Amino acid sequence: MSEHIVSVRVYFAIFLALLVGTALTVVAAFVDFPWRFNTIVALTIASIKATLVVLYFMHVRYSPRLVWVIVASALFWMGILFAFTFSDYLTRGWLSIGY
Amino acid sequence: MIESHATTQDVHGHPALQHHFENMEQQREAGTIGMWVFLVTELMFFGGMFLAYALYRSQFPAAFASASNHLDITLGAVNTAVLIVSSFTMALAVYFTQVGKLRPQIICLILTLVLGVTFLGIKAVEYHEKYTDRLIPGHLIPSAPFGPDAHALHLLPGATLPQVEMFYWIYFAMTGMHALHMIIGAGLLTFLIIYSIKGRFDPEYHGPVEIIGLYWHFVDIVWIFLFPLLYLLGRHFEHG
Amino acid sequence: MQPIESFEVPAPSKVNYINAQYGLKSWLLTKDHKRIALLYLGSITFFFFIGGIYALMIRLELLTPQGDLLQSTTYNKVFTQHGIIMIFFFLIPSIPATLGNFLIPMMIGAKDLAFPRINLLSWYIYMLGGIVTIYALLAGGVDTGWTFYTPFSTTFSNSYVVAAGLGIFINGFSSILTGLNFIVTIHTMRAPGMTWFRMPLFLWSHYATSLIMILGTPVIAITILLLAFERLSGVGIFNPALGGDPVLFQHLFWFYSHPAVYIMILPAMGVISELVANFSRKNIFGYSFVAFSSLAIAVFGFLVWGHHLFVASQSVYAGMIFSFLSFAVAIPSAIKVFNWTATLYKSSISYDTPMLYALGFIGLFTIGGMTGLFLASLAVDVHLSDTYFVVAHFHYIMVGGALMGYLGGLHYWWPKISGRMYPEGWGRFSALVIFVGFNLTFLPQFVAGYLGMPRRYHAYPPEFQVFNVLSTAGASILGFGMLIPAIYFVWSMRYGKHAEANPWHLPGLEWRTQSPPLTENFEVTPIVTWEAYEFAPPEETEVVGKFGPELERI
Amino acid sequence: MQGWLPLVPESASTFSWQVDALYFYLSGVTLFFVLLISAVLIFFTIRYRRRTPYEIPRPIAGSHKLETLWTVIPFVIAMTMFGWGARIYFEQYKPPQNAIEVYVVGKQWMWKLQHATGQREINELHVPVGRKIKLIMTSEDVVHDFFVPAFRTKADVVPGRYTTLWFEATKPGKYHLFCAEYCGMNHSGMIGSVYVMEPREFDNWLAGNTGSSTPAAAGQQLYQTLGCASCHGANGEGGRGPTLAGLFGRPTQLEGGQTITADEAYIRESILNPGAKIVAGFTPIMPTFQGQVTEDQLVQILAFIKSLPGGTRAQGAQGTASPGASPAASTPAASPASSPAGSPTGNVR
Repeated sequence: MSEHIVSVRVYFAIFLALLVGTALTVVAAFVDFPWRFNTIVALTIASIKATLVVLYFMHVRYSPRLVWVIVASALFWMGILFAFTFSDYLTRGWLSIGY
Repeated sequence: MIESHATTQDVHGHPALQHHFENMEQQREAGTIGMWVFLVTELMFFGGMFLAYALYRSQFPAAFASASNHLDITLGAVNTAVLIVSSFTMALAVYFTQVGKLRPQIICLILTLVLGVTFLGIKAVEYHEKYTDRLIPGHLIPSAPFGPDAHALHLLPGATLPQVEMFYWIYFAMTGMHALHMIIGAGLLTFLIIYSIKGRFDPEYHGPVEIIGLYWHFVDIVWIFLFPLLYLLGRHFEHG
Repeated sequence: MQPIESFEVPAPSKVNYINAQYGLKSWLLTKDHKRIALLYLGSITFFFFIGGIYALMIRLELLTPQGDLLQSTTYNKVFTQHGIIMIFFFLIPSIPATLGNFLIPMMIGAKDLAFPRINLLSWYIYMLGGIVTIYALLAGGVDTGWTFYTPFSTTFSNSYVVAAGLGIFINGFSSILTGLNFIVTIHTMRAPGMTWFRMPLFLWSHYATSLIMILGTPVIAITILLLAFERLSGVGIFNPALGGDPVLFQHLFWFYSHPAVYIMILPAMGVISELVANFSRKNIFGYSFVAFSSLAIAVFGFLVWGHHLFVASQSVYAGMIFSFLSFAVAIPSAIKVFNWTATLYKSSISYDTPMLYALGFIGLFTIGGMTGLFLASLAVDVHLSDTYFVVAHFHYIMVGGALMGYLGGLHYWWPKISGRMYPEGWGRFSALVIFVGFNLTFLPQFVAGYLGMPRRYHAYPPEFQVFNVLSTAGASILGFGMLIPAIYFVWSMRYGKHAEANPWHLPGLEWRTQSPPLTENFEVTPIVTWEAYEFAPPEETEVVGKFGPELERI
Repeated sequence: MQGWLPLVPESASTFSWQVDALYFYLSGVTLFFVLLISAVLIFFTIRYRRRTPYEIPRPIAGSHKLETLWTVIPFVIAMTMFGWGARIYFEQYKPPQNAIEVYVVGKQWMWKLQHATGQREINELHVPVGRKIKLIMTSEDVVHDFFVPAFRTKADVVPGRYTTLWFEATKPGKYHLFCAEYCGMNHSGMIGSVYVMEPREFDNWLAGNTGSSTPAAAGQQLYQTLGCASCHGANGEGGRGPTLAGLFGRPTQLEGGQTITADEAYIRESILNPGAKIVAGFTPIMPTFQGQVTEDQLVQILAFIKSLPGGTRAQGAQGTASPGASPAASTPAASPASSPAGSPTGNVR
């Protein structure tokens, strides 16, 4: 098994995309979106940027399945930490302690 | 891929092959997977702080927005760009090692290091601003305990100073941990540069460049999230 | 039938990993996983005896209801330090860092772990963490309980919380690096032919343990770090006076500390799988179920931490989710117990010391696991949480489970580790003493707990005295029982009978090399052509009863 | 009832027998499986002991049927335990209507309690038999836990927020009260007694202990001195701030569309962190009272707000409490006996 060598052109394209993403997120931050879309937009852009870095700069796209599994499990466990902790905080009001 | 190991001893014993590995391929693979597993650990390490951030942001939205708006968005954005460029040069360094071009490899590594140090320098400027504004939480700095000028902060309605202090506590915890990782990364890069100049790496043996690259990109990713979360999420209140 | 004696074992050479090099330096700078395992063995034993002394102090104090032997501040420090030392410096590294370190490369036919230098580094980190913690103990001690609940630990405690926390923080990295090393080793270093499903179950359970180590430990690390900074600087994420939330600390703490229980018990389960199979000369019944139950425990173990917060003002609905999942995590453990028991069916059981520990483990772990259901059960937990019932339950898991597994494994592999046999008669005797002493110590605590005796009480109402007297009596027997192996293991290193390469006549890879092994474990990299626990050739496999085609050989 | 060696503590609340029943079920299942496993282990160990040193038993691969069996059966049993436990738990933590309210403040290392009718107690709680009692609890310092084994219930007492606990005693007597969450040096000394009394006795006890003003009366005074009245109106009728009269227990529309029920936790939060949840149509101009009111005082303001008339739900506690207590409620004068409402460093031992 020999490793895949990513070409300079791909690296450069990703690099440009990251810079554009950064500019975009700064601009978007000053627009007053309704509801919580400011947060959603900012996090979506950040996630896309992070995905690009992971897939290309970190070569996951060309890596064996084990690496995919490792990355996926990392996200999964982060999800557990967040989801289960918030399952406490978000449901606290459901059963009012009062009346 | 993982299942297949060469059953015979490696025919061309590379000088960098460690005795307990069968061949260079196995050694490189072990290093890469090891770094990935380590990055999982790192992610969970930051995860605890991201969780605390999410929780308190949802509880004190006004205070977090006010405190966040007081951060210097220009410096933050410039720093984001600096890190992205450094990630790019790091990726190129890996590429040039893979194809065996020594000079560009060394140049890219040095560029990455310089950009990393630039990031830390800008961060230091920001920290100093917080210091002069007395925004460093608690009595972390005994001579300048937390005590900002409330008017200068432009507190949004509903925000209180203790909640602003909470934001800065999380801000310093997260960016501080990130900066610590940058410092470690800079140390690792220095090691890479020295070894590159000595000509230790070649297309067959470039594991260290690759795995330190992985680490560097990971630290970049953390910042990609920290920047909007800490600097941007309250900006639209200024207009709305 | 293939007699096991016919396995090809190289003629014993005079050189082995112990006498390959001499001098203190050769030990302190070694990269050999077996030597590092011995370094761990020594330091872990040291911490175990410190923790044991604290345990005896606790039991002596509780002999009378008045709290007359120790002052309350001293007592609080003693039980805190008992917990910290035993959990972070004994139980968590015990089996993985000694037996795991020693055996994982040998069992997969590798020369060493993937990262020998990191392995050595993790021992130094462990020692550094240990030294910092011991400094905290000597300087004045810690009195927060091993759980470090805020805001007591951040604001109100006047003890060496930061130093102890720092010790645990440092020690965490040792755990992370060990786990990382194991995972990479198992993935990349297996000998040709050693497929995943040919691996001994010891490896599966260590793989699962390592997953928990790398995923959970960083969270406790950052939590303790935040706690320490909070204490030093007077600000806080966990400080209610500043709008912080003490329950967030409990969430973060238990996100690691509940799975940490599985870090302690899973390796012991792996040892028991080895013992049950090898001392009954039988392949494990339902190998793949036992293997996957380890992974299931590792994953589900992360979903149940909230059962420590049923009365901590956690949302009732979150409590229900956590309770449900806590019941679910009991199932893989039950599967293991049933499969171990079924393995013994129509087997050939020897009564050697390791097997006695294994049988004891299965019984005690069943009690420990079943009483866990009481605590997963919401309404009963409301009554039982923070009582002695909890104390009894987790000691059944930690001592009755993890410690029994550790001792069983140590006896089993002692000939390989030291090249000497331990005295069998003394071994059986001490196993019996420990079993009796243990049950006498902790069985009465279940009753005291349901009667309402709260834990961490320095003085207690007199009606609980009878249970405490029984407990203390048991603890002294248990303490005595622990001294016997400590003495004869040391004795055997010099005077014990020389061990053959394969004294138990077993098929595992670690027995197919000399005792003690060479530095590189095997003279040539082995090629594995057999299944795990293959005592008899595959064509001899019996098909039990009338299980149809769904029955498959694994 | 107490035999030679008791296996269960005294039963003195409506929960006791429910929890005990589940406990016995769990114990039965545990005993069954422990005995089963042990018996099989011992039988196999003797029956299949090694008879000759070289014997090799025939391998058995395993059985999917058996695996399925011993996965499904324990799971089903576990689910019965879960369902049963969850049902009682929900009951235990769902506060009842029309309960007698008692305010509990934990501090290192004592319990301070105050009845809605004004009586203060330290480390003791007197309650009537056969009535639902609701404890509204908070802590001045660290996490404590209010635990009465005879009632089979407990709850953490957390600084910075309210937790509740309720029970209905069924048997007169004196029962242990423990702090069950480790709280520092004198944790094991943070104990006391719960006295369950016949209703008539309890009325007598109340009548003989009318020392302090009621929490509501003290709260009214605080309401004036802290300046709440300037925005919320002298009688909570509202003004620049939202109406408080009748607020308690009602759904409240918040800025941003969310609706919540105005319970103890919400009122507490609104005093200490006014910006967190803003009532629809108001601007967040209220300053925080964090650090300016003690836990005791918060409880009193809360009691006052609850007592304001006009709600859909009349203030259950006061309405149904003993008749002898109502005159005391009208005298706002603080009692000389107990320095009222705890100065923060008040009566530390």
